[in-house]
Amino acid sequence: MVDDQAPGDDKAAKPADGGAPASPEVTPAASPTPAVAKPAAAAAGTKPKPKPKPKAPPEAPKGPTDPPPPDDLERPAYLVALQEALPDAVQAISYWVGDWTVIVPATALLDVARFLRDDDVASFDYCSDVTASDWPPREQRFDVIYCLYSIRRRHRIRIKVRAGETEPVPSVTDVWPAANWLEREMWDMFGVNLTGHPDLRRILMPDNWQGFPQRKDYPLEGPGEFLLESPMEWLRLRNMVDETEME
Amino acid sequence: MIDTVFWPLVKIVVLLNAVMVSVTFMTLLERKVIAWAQSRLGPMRVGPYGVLQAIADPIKLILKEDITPAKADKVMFTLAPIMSLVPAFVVFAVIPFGADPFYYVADINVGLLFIVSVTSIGVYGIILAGWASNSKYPLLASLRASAQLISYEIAVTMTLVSLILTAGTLSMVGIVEAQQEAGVWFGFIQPVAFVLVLIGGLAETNRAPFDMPEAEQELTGGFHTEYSGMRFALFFLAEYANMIVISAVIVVLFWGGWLRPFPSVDALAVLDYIPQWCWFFFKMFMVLYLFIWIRATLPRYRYDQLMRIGWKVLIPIAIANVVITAVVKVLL
Amino acid sequence: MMEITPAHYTVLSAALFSIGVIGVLVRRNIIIIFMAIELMLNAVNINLVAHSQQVENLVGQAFVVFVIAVAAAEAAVGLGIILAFYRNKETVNIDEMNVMRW
Amino acid sequence: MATESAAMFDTDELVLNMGPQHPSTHGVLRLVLRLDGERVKDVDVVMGYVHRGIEKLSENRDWTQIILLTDRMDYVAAATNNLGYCETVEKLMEVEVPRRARYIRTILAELQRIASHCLWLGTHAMDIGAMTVFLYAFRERELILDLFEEYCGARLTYNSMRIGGLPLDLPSGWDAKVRAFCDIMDSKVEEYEELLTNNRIWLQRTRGIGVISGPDATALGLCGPPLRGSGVYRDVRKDEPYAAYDEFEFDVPLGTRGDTYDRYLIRLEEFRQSIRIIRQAVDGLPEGPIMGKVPRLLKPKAGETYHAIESPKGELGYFIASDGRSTNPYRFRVRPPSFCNLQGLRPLVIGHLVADVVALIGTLDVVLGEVDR
Amino acid sequence: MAETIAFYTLSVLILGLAVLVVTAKNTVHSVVSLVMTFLCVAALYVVLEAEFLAVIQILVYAGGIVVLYLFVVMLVNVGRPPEEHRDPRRLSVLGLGLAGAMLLEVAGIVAYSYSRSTSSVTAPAGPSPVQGNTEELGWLLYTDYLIPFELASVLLLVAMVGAIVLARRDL
Repeated sequence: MVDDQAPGDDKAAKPADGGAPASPEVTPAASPTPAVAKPAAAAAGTKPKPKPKPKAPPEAPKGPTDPPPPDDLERPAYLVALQEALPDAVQAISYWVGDWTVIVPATALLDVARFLRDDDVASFDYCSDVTASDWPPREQRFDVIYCLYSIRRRHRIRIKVRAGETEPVPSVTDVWPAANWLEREMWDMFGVNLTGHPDLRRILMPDNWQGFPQRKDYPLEGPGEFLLESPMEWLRLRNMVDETEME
Repeated sequence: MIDTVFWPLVKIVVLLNAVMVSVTFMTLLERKVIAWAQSRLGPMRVGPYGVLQAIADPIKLILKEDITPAKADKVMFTLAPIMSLVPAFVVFAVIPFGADPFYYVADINVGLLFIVSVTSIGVYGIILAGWASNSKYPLLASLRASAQLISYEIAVTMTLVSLILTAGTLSMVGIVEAQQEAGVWFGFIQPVAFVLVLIGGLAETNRAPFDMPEAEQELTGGFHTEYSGMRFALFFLAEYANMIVISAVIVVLFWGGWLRPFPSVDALAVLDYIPQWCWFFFKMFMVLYLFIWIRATLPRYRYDQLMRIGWKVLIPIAIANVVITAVVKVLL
Repeated sequence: MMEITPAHYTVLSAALFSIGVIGVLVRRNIIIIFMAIELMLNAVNINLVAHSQQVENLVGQAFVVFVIAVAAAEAAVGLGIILAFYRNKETVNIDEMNVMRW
Repeated sequence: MATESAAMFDTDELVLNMGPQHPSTHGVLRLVLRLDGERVKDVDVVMGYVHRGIEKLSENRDWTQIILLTDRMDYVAAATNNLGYCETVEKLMEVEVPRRARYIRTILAELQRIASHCLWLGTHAMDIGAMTVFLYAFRERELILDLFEEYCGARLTYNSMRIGGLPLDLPSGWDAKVRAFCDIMDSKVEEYEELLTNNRIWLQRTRGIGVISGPDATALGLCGPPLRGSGVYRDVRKDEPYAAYDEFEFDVPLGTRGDTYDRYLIRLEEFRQSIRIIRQAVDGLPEGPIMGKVPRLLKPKAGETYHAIESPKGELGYFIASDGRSTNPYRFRVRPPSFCNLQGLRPLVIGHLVADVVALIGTLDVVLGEVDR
Repeated sequence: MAETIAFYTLSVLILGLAVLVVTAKNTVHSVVSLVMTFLCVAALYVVLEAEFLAVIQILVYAGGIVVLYLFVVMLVNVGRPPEEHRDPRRLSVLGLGLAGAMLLEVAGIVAYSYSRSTSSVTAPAGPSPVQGNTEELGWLLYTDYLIPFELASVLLLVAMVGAIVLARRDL
C-alpha cells in the first residue's frame, strides 16, 4: 500500500484541506547537469512555515504524494477484482480528486494491463494516454502513467509505474495498439527504457536529436545546432560562461 | 495569290490574336463566375471591377523568372509547352464562325476528323512535360493525364461518328448547313451524343470534375508543377484554348453554329438582324459558362473512377448510340 | 527537277526505308528497332500513296489503311512483349534476348 | 490502347514524399508513401515540424499564463483548449465554478465546435475538389469569429477562460446575436448537405473509403468523430459530463459503416446538435457571478490528475501534476486528439489510392499545431 | 511550284528526322523525332491530295501508336542504358554495309524501272458512285475490300487482347 519513495503524506490525504502540503523549502538545484536547469520553482520557494517532513531530506520534489483513498470510500469493483486476481502486482492504490491510480511494478505491468483489458468488470478497452513525469532526485526517477478508460463500463483508472533511468519498462503496444505513438512520444521526450516496442523512433524531435527534452535536467535554454553535434562540448562551454558571469 | 496566301494569312494572324486575348479574358471570366458562385467578389483591384486583371496576369507571367530545373531534359522541357499549345491553335483553322467564307480560314472536307486528330497530338506536350521535369509528381500527373486523354478521345470520337451519320458530312461548314436543312439543331436530335461529348470534353480539357491530372490537392499542380514564367503561361494558354475549342466544336456540332434559334421558322426571321457571329459567340459563351459552373459545383472524381466511367460507361453508350443512329438512319 | 514525279517519291521512300533498315541492323535498343520498323512501313506507305495518285486509282490508298491497321496491331503486341521482357530481365537490349523462354 | 497503358502503370514501387510542404496535408505533415502505381502499399507518418515544446514550456510558466499557450495547440479550436485546461486545474484545486460561467463556457465551446467543423468541412471538401463548399463554410466560420471577437477581442487565439471562471461577462446583446447565428447556421447546414450529401461524386469518393471497425478504432485509440463514425458510443460530454453539458439535451450521432462518408455525416449532425445545445444554453442562461472563489496566488496542492473534455477533434485530455510548492505545474501533459487520430491514418490508408490519402487526412481532421504541440 | 517546294522541304525534314530517330542517344528524343517524322509524312499526304490518309496518319500513328511507344519508353527508362551491353558476335559495321547494299539495290530497281517505264499501268478502278477522296476511299473499303477490312478489324481485336494479356502481370 505504501510506496517506497514518498511515504504517505497524511495532509494530502484530506483533499478538502486548504493548506499547502508540507514540503521543506529547498532549491531544486541538485540536477546532474549544473548548467541551466533552473526551474522557476526555486523562486517560488519563499513559502509559509515549512513543516518538517519525517524522513525525506530537503531536496527537489520527490513526486506526487499518491495519497491512499480514505477509508470510508468504497473501492470500485474493478480495483477489487484486480487486487484479487493479481495481489502481488498492486504496490499501492491511490485516490486524489476523484481519480483512482494503481501503482504497479514494471515487471507486472503487462499482466495488469492484460487483466484490466480483458476482465469483464474492468474491460478497459481504451487507452487514453501514455505519458511520464520525471522526478530526478528519486532513484526511480520516472513515473510512467497509463490513463485508461472503459468505453463499455464508462470508468477510468490510471496505472503508474515507477522506473529508473535504465530500468526496462515493457511496451503495452500489444495490449492497446493506441499506445504505439504515445509510447514513442514518451520515449522521445523522456528516454524511458521501453522494451518490446515495435517501432521505437523519435516522433516529435528530429531523428538525430541528442538528449531527452522533457527531463527535468534538460537545459532550458535553446541548445542550437552545436548541442546537436557535440552535447558534451556544449555543456562544458555553457558552464564556463556561467562561471564567468558569476565573477 | 492574294486569295490563296494573303487573306488566309491575315485571317490566321487575326484569329491567333483573338484566341490569345479571349483566353486572357476567359481566365477573368472564370475567376469572376466562380467568385460569384462562392459569394465573393473575385478580382477587384486592377481596373474597374478587376477587368484589367486579364492583362495583369499575363504580364506577371511573362515577367517572371523562367526556371528550368537542373536535372530536367532541357530540350524536351522547352519543347513540351509548344507541343501542347500548337495543336490547340491549329484547330481554330477549321471552325466556321459564320456562313460566309470570310468567317473561317479553311473548310476542308475532313474537318471534324482533322480536329480529332490534331487534338490527339496535344497529349505529347503533357507526357513530355511530366517526363522532362524529372520529378515524381509531374510524372505521375502526366501519366494520369495522357491515359485520361487517350481513353476519353475514344469515347468522344465514337460519339462523333453518330453525329457524322446524322449530318452526312465531315466538313464543319457542311454540318451546320445540314442543321439548317434539317431545321433543327442536332443537339435536339442527338441529346445523348451531346452529353457524351460534353463529359468527354470536360475530361479532355482536364476540367473539374475530371481535373485530377492537375489536382493541386493531390499532385501539387500536375504535369506543369516545375514550370514557371512564360512556359507555364503557354500551358495555361493551351488549356484555355482547348476549352474554347471544345466549346466551339460543341456549338458547331450540336447547337447550330452560327444559326439563329429555330432556323426554319420564318416568323423568327427578325432574329436574323443579329449577325451570325454574334449567335456563335453567344452560344460559345454559354457552353464556357457551363464549364465554369460545373467546376464551381462538383467535387473531383478519383482517377480510377474516371477511367472506369470512360471505359465502362461512356464508350458502351457511345457505341450503342452509333448503332441506334445507324438503324434509324437506314429505316428512315 | 522542278516537276515532282512519282520517281521523286520513290527515291524519298527508298531513302527512308534504308534509314529504317540501318536502324534495325545497327541499334541494340529494341524500342528503337521497333521505331525503325515503323519508319520502313511509312516509307512503303509514301510509295503506295504517290503511285495511287499517279495512276488515279485509290486501291493504293486502301492498302495504306490496312498497313496502318497492321502497324497498330504490331506496335501493341510488340510493346507488350517488350514490357513483359523488361519485367523479367530488366533490359531492352536485343542482344540479351537470346532465350525463347525463362 | 489506353487499357494497356493503364495496366502498365503497376510496374515499380515508387516512394513519394507527400509534404511537409503540400497543399492538402493540413499544415506541415509529411507522409512518406510507398506506392505501387497509385496504390499505397505503406506509409510512414513524419511529424514534429511545428513542435514548440508547449509541454516543457508550460512547466515553466505560471498557471494563468498557460491558458495562453493552450490557445496555440489546436488553433482552430482555442476556446476548447482553454476550457480543458481550466477545468483540469479547477479539478486539481477543487474550485467550484459558478453556474453562469459554466453555461457561457458551454456556449463558447459549442460555438468553437461549429467553427472547427466549418474549417474541417471546407478543407475536406476542398481536398476532394469541391471548392465552393470551402468558401461557404468559411463564410459561416467568419460569423463565429465575429462573435468571439465581440466577446473577447480576439479572432483566433482567444485566451477566453480563466481558472475558476471567465475573465469577462457577455457583452450586452450578445445572446441575441448568438440566437440569430443559430438560425442562420441551421439553413447553412442544409446548404452544405444539398451540395454534398447526395452528390454522386461525393458519395463515390467517400463511401467505403477508409473503413475501420468499432473495435479496431477503439484499440487504435481513435477519438471523437472518427471513433463515433465506427459506431462506438463515446462522447466525453455524455460519459463524463463537464461544464454544463449534463443540463442539456443533445444526441450523439453514431455511424454504422465506419467510412469517410459516415464521419462526414456525423460531423454535419454535430453542427445541428451544437446549435441545439447553444440554443438551450442561451435560453436558460442563469444570472450570477462568472468567477469562482480562487486564491490570488494559484498553488494547487501536490498531486496529479487527468481530465478530458470533448474537443471538436475528440478526447482532449490534460494530465497535470503539481508539486504543491511552486506557481507552475510540475508536469503538464496534453493528450492531443489529433495526434491519436493521426495514428489511425496508416491502417486507413494502406490499400487506397493517392487521391484517397488526401481524403483520409481530411476525414481525420488533424490540426498539426496540436499533433506537434 | 508549290508542290515542288513542299516536296523538297518535307523530304529534307522527313529524312533528317528519321536519321535522328535511329541515331538519338536518348530514346525519348527518338520518339519525339518519330512523331515529327510522321507529321511530316502526313503533310506529304496532303500534298498528294490524300487528305483522309493524312488525318488517319496523324490520328493513328502520331496520336495513338507513338504515344504507346512513349509510355513504354518512360516505363523502361530506368536502369542501365541498353546500349551498354555489347555482344561480341554483333557486327554493326556489317549491318551498316548491308543497309548500304540495300539502298543501292533499291536505287537500282528504281533507276531500272523508270528507265524503261511507259507509265501505261494506268488502270483506273471502275467509276465510283461517290466524289471526293474520303468518300471514294470509303466506298472502296466497304465494297471491294470488305473482307480484308473485316479481317483487319479482327486482327486489331486480337492484337488488343494479346497486348493486354502480355502487359498484365497477374495473368
